[in-house]
Amino acid sequence: MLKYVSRRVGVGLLQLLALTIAVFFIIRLLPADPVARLVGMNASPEAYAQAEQQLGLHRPLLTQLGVYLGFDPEIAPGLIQASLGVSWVTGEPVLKEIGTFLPVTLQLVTLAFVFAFVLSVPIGMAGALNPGGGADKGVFVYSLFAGSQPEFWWGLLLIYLCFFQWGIAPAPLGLLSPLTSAPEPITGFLLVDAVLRGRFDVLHEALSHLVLPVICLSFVVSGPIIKMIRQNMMRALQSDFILYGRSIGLPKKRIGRYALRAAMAPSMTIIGILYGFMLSGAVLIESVFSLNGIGQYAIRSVLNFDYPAIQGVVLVIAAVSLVIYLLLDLIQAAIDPRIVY
Amino acid sequence: MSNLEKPLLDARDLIVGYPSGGHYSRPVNGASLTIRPREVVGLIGDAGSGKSTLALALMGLVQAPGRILGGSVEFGGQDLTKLSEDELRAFRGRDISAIVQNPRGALNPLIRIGEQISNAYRAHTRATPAEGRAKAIEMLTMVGINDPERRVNAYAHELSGGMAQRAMIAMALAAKPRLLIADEPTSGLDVTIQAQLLDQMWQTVQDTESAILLVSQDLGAIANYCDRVLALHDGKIVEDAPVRQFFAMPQHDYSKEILGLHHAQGDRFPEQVSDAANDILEVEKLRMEFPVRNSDNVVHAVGDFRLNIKAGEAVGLVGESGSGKTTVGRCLVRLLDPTESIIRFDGFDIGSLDQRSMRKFRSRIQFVFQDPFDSVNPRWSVSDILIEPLRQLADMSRAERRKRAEEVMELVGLPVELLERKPRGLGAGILQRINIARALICEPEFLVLDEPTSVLAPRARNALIELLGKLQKELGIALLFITHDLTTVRYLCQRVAVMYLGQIVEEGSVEQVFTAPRHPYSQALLEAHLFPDPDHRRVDHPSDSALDGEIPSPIDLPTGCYLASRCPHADETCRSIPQNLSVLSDGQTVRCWKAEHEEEPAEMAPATKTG
Amino acid sequence: MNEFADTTFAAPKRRFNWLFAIGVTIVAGVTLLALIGPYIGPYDPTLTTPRVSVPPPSLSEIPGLLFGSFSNTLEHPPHWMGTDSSGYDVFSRVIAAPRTDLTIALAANFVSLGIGAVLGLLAGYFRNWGTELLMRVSDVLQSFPVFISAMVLVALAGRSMGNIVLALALVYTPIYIRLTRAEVLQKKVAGYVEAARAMGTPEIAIAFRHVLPNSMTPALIQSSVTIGFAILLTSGLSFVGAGVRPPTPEWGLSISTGANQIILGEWWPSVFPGIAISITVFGFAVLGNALEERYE
Amino acid sequence: MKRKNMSSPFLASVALAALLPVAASAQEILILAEDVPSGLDYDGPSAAVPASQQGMVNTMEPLVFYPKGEVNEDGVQLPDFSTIEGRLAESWTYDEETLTWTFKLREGVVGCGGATFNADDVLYTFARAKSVSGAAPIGWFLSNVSSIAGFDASVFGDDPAAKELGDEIVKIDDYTVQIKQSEPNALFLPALTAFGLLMFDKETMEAHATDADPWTHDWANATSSASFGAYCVSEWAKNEKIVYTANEDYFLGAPAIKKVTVQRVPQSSNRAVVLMSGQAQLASGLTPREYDSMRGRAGLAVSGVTGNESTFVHMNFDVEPFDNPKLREAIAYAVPYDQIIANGYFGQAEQWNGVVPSSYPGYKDVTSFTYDPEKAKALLAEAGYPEGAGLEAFGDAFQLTYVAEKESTLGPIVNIIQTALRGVGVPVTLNPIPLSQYGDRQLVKRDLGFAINDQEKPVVVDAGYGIQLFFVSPDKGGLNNMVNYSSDIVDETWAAARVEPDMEKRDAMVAEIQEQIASDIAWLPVVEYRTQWAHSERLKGQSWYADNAPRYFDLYIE
Repeated sequence: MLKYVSRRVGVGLLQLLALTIAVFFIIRLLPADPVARLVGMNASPEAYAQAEQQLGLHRPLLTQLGVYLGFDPEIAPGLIQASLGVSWVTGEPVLKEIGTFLPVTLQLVTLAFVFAFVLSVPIGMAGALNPGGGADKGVFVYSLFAGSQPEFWWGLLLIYLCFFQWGIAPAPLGLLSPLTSAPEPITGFLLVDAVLRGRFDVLHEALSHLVLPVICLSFVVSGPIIKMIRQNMMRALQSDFILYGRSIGLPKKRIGRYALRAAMAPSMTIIGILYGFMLSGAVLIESVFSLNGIGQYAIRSVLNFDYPAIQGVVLVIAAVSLVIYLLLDLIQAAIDPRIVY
Repeated sequence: MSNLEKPLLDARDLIVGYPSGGHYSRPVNGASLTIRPREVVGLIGDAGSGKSTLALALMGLVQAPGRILGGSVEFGGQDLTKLSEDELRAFRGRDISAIVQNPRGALNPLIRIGEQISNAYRAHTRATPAEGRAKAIEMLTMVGINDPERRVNAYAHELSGGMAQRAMIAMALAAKPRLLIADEPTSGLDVTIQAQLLDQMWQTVQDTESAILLVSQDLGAIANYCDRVLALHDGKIVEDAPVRQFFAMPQHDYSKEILGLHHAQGDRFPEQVSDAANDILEVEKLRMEFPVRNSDNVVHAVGDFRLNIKAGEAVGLVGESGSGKTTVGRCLVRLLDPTESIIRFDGFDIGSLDQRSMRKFRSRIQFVFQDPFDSVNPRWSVSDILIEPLRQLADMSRAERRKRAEEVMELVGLPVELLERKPRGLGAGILQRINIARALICEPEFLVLDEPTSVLAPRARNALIELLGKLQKELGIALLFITHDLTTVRYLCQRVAVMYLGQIVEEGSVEQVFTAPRHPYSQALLEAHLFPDPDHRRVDHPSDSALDGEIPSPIDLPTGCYLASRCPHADETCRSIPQNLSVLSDGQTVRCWKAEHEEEPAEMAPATKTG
Repeated sequence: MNEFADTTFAAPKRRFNWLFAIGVTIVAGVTLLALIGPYIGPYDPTLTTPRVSVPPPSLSEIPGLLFGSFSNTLEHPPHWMGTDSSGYDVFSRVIAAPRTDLTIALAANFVSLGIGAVLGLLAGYFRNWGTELLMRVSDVLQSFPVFISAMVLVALAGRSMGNIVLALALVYTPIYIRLTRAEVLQKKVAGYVEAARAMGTPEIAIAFRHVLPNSMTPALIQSSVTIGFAILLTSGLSFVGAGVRPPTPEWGLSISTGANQIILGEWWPSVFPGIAISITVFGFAVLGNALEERYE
Repeated sequence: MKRKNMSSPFLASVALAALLPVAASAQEILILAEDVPSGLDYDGPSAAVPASQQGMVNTMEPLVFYPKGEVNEDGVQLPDFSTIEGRLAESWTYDEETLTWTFKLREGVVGCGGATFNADDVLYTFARAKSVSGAAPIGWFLSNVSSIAGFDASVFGDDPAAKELGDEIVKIDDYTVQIKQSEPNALFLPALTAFGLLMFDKETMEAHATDADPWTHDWANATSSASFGAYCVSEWAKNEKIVYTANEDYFLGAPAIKKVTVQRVPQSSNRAVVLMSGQAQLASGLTPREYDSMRGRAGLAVSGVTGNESTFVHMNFDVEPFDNPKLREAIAYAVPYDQIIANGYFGQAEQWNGVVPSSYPGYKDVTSFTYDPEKAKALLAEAGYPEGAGLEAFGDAFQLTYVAEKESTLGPIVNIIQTALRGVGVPVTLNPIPLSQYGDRQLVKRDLGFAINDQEKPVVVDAGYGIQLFFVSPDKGGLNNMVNYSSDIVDETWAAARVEPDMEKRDAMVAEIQEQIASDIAWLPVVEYRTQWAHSERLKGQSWYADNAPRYFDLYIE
């Protein structure tokens, strides 16, 4: 078990290293260099050189890579020193910036996932219990429909209806109204911080701002989750051990519990993949609702050719995905004793 | 056993239907049967004949979307088909219980077996979880599982097939049902395990005074354990007779057909080939080891294997699963690269040839696989499947290939029209003939058959064995027939080799080995084999040469005789000294120093006589 | 009967036939529009009209407009779905968009299917350090956030259909590699593979002639879903500014340009293309599911 | 439909008022902006970002500035560009012989850090600019274009002495400073008004210096600025918001608005919505359509001024076939100016007939293109491409490039141009690219063939500066000649005008240059559009400056 986890983490680190190096070189292929943005209207060759030097771009590529990885801590701290470098746009450490953007996204996606999951399990089960019945058809069509929706469009639609037409939702302006001061961050997750700091006004406000985006994301993600639960549940109900359980007269409730447990184990992998996908796809909902999440940060970084920020974002998102995959694999192993590491 | 006793279960004109294309197909169509208290009844029928459907329907269970369309099942004065699901649930497990094939799939993989047995028990009693656990231990002890306190905490996948089947019997009998429906309980188990298990089941049921409905395709199991036999055909019970009568004088055509081979053979053994014939295959040495993933250990699949086969001779290679017999077959045709070998085919050492050089021998050595469905490419037409070897190995025109394909189809008794079909929808028997045809298309001199009949229903199996016998005589091909089915070997082969843990432990003519096995393992194997002979029922003759326990791990082999840990005759010498294969005076070889010294065939019941 | 009673062997085979029909109809309709959509609209989808932000006709106006357009008495053909802030006819663009969306989706799907199937075959059939490396690389690719990779690509080489196809293929190839590999791992131990080997067929020929064709089913079924999702992603990419170039008719682009106005009450430039995406992707999902039920 | 639209924002705002705290009291305002400052160091990496400049001009103070001029029809106070008055400098004298300016500094000016302004701060500011230690040396650049002695390219050499302040700027006493020019240059005083030469508070800056960062770039980029302006930074979360509080000691008097919060709301439609809901008092950077929909809405006002923002078509002389003058002219006649004004700017623009902002001193009307497709076709035929035949070969060249981030503003315009040009046979396609890439190609690579540009605003208010910036050959001192225009007449005349001390003569030369540029169609001017911002009706004191940043100091709530 421990051996398995450490092996996975080891392979993961190697993969992240490969990813880092790949991204490092790919973004340096970009046809535009970031220097122009800095020098602005003054494009004299001297100023250009000055700006280039400022960014460290005058060094040979491999030296830059070395600096980024942390082999030249005299020049600047790098990965080995737990630094993702400094953003070229804001001059802030990238790690610190990601630390403020990532929780927004994680919070949104996690809420949406929990919400979707809590709804989907009973719905998916209801479908599986009576296959081919009216309820099942409804559940099935719903799952296919929800799973194929453009969530950003639903976001716009909800804004139009709930905010513009009916006035029942707050303006799509991020987590807090501009005049509310956020509590001093502890974890970086606004909802958690609000509770920890006893700022329930902030909690209420943030939650009311999260209603629409969470509904949108949950709606979309509920499709595949319901479909998967329904399918796994059906498969479990068709399995030999359920038939056998019935043939020795186990009570209905017991049969249901057997089946649910068997349906959950294989669902974990897909949940992980969905979560990872949502994490990088949340950018659409973020921009519709002006949430300052990691997707917005990523877009801003790419648009501004902010190399350290791009590298940081890719690395962090990939790392988060890998960690989530690992966690869900471990949960699956906890549910299913056949999986041994 | 008294016929006057009131039936425990009485099913009348039972019809089970599955909707298909607007109407119902009826796998069970008017079946009637009775089971009396403490009676062991066999139900026999082809694969897909509806045996399992009927068995489940007797408990009021039908797999959706099927339904019971008519008839009645009377049990304890109530018609089960009229009961609500909740009332039925109470019946199941308490009054009628079941065990099914594939025990490891039928046990919940996520829950410890002790808890499962406890759940089954508590479903019908007011027992507390602690009492349930105690009951589980008690039941596991009863079905003969060692160390039940530890085993209750095991998961299904941690048990061997035989052990899982015992656990299932424990679960099924926990609430003391009056009828146990056993649906193919031993399919997929090795003969020695199968015998142990059926013995145990039989014994347990005797102790709990339950009745058994034993659903099986295996005539041996039916003959050895049942009091009465029912034959299911076309959805009806076509024959209902006491076991001896059934084997001696089957009435219905279907029964006659499945007993056909059994009757045709009689007591004769196949004729030996002439001593003058050349050895087509000489295996002087064959050793095969597989590395274990993430470990330095190796699996010793085959060690010190030696065998000669004469041109035109059929040799049976028998042994339980894990004995390495399939690996031997694959090494001989170089589907596997042996770790160490000298394999001479027609004088050439083919054991160490690279795949390219091996190609010129490919047309002379062919292989027939176990699973007929799996061994043909489902996307190709039969014709394409057949001529694939010709494309690879022969230089023929399209027309020549086609002609050859038609010839082999005729040879295996299939209509040429089938050539245009795809395998989808063809039965196992037909597909296995196609496989054999494909193996024969290059006119090989030597054919390895790896359990070619194990997935076939009795009728198809009989027909295929007859075909093989005929082909071998007509074409004069040498055969290595790998199987665990001793009945077939006895019918088809001139010589037989018995394998255990990667070694041949005994080898000789079929007559020698079957009538006078020298090695304790051969003795146990023959002993455990359920010959379809109701006159020498196992339950009537408790045997003493049964083996204990299960086969040791091939990773960590014993120092001395590999059988020592299970052999009833083993002593300190056996445990410490490795055994060599020695030729006895009558040409038989054996790997047992005791047998070698005795030089006397061990005494044995004439198990091969027919009824 | 209790609800468990008839659930046991529940595969509801071909039970959703009506749904399958809907899927086929939608997919066929979209395919037809991809062929003729750009030519049948009342306006050129890439040329503006002088009328900006015209709302769609109200229900009561429709009969009059219908009559007018058949009798040719109107000043100009009606804007059935209004016009957007640049003066494009929304209807003409909505029906011209499948050409773009479907082309991208199909190309992305088949590029990734082709590459994924071959790599998946190699990775599954020949297991060595090289293919192990391939799988690890594919893992890395899979953890690469799609929008970032697409935006980087677009920044690298400009907004073009080719680059979007490439970005999507990058996302989907690892999926196909995995799918095919998993199937190959099962199929490569099939009897017919060993049979082919026993008759001396070279490994590479076994891999391509026996294993690959028999391992394609899951990937082909996945295709329908993938095509649908590719349409979603294409529109999402347009939404973040990494999609096709304006004025190419593309649903996501229309939603994105209309998004700024929706909050001022100008809903039509976004809502109609959104409905089109919603229906189309649903159609592909339904079709994919029907295929899955049929062949698995 | 229409009626509903009018009423629902009201509903929405009622609901919002219930959900959210009431926005602002009389002393506070909330401003919605595309972005908040990314840094407050004008030599830092974020200086080119308008949002950062807005932060600088409100917290830092120049030596000199333009006085108030007239008030326009929207009630916007405009500067008087014809003269310059003192700010931190009370007065000055200029000695033409020695090219030396002597500034008498204002006494008793207290900054946010509590320090009092004096000559050391001026010296510090110029020394810092000359050190070129920041990422983008704007201070050096402005000093350089205004010919302050010693601020030449040698600062980028290896000689550390060249980076140090010499005798070109000297402290005479605590409140007197002398600055020497290397040649006569009329841009000197205008350049001192720009954001890139705002005065630093030496004391505070040095308090935050480190060994690695002696010029306090990091602190200025991350924490606050240090100067003597009307506002001080009190809270700053990058990418989110910045809060300013009034500098009660500001030398022009305590600001009326005591607290200004600038909130980042990236999407213009969202800024519009919040403003309409009454939560915020000012929003800028909306699309013309959004301004249009807000005009006349109860409680809101839209103020605008035809200042220095313009839209023009960029055709690169180094890219075929734009080197063909007839083709350039044909395109000039194929652009539907009136339709662009009506559908692209909702009437808030006028056709631009010059090449520098019409509000700048020295501007001259020099062009008069009309939308005339027939003439355009005739010119196209003259150019050798009748009906556009032969232009397909230049498909890549006709990608009309624009900044993707400005899609909502420029989208309708490029679509109109695209449709119109295709109507006369020019095979135009559209190519939106990110701003950074656009900037790189425009400024560094100079390879944009065909583009639409609405973001060039000469920071120094002078027609001549605009000319030097955009039209002079690079080797003759041109700075941002994005179309690779090269005219000997322009280069030579500017060389003379630049150092011409007689303003009348200079104006005549600058006019001559504009004529030449127009006849070559170096740029194709399209419109000058109004710089607009929407605000609460009660927020008065609107003013406009050449940097397009509002001055919070001027505002008050009625």
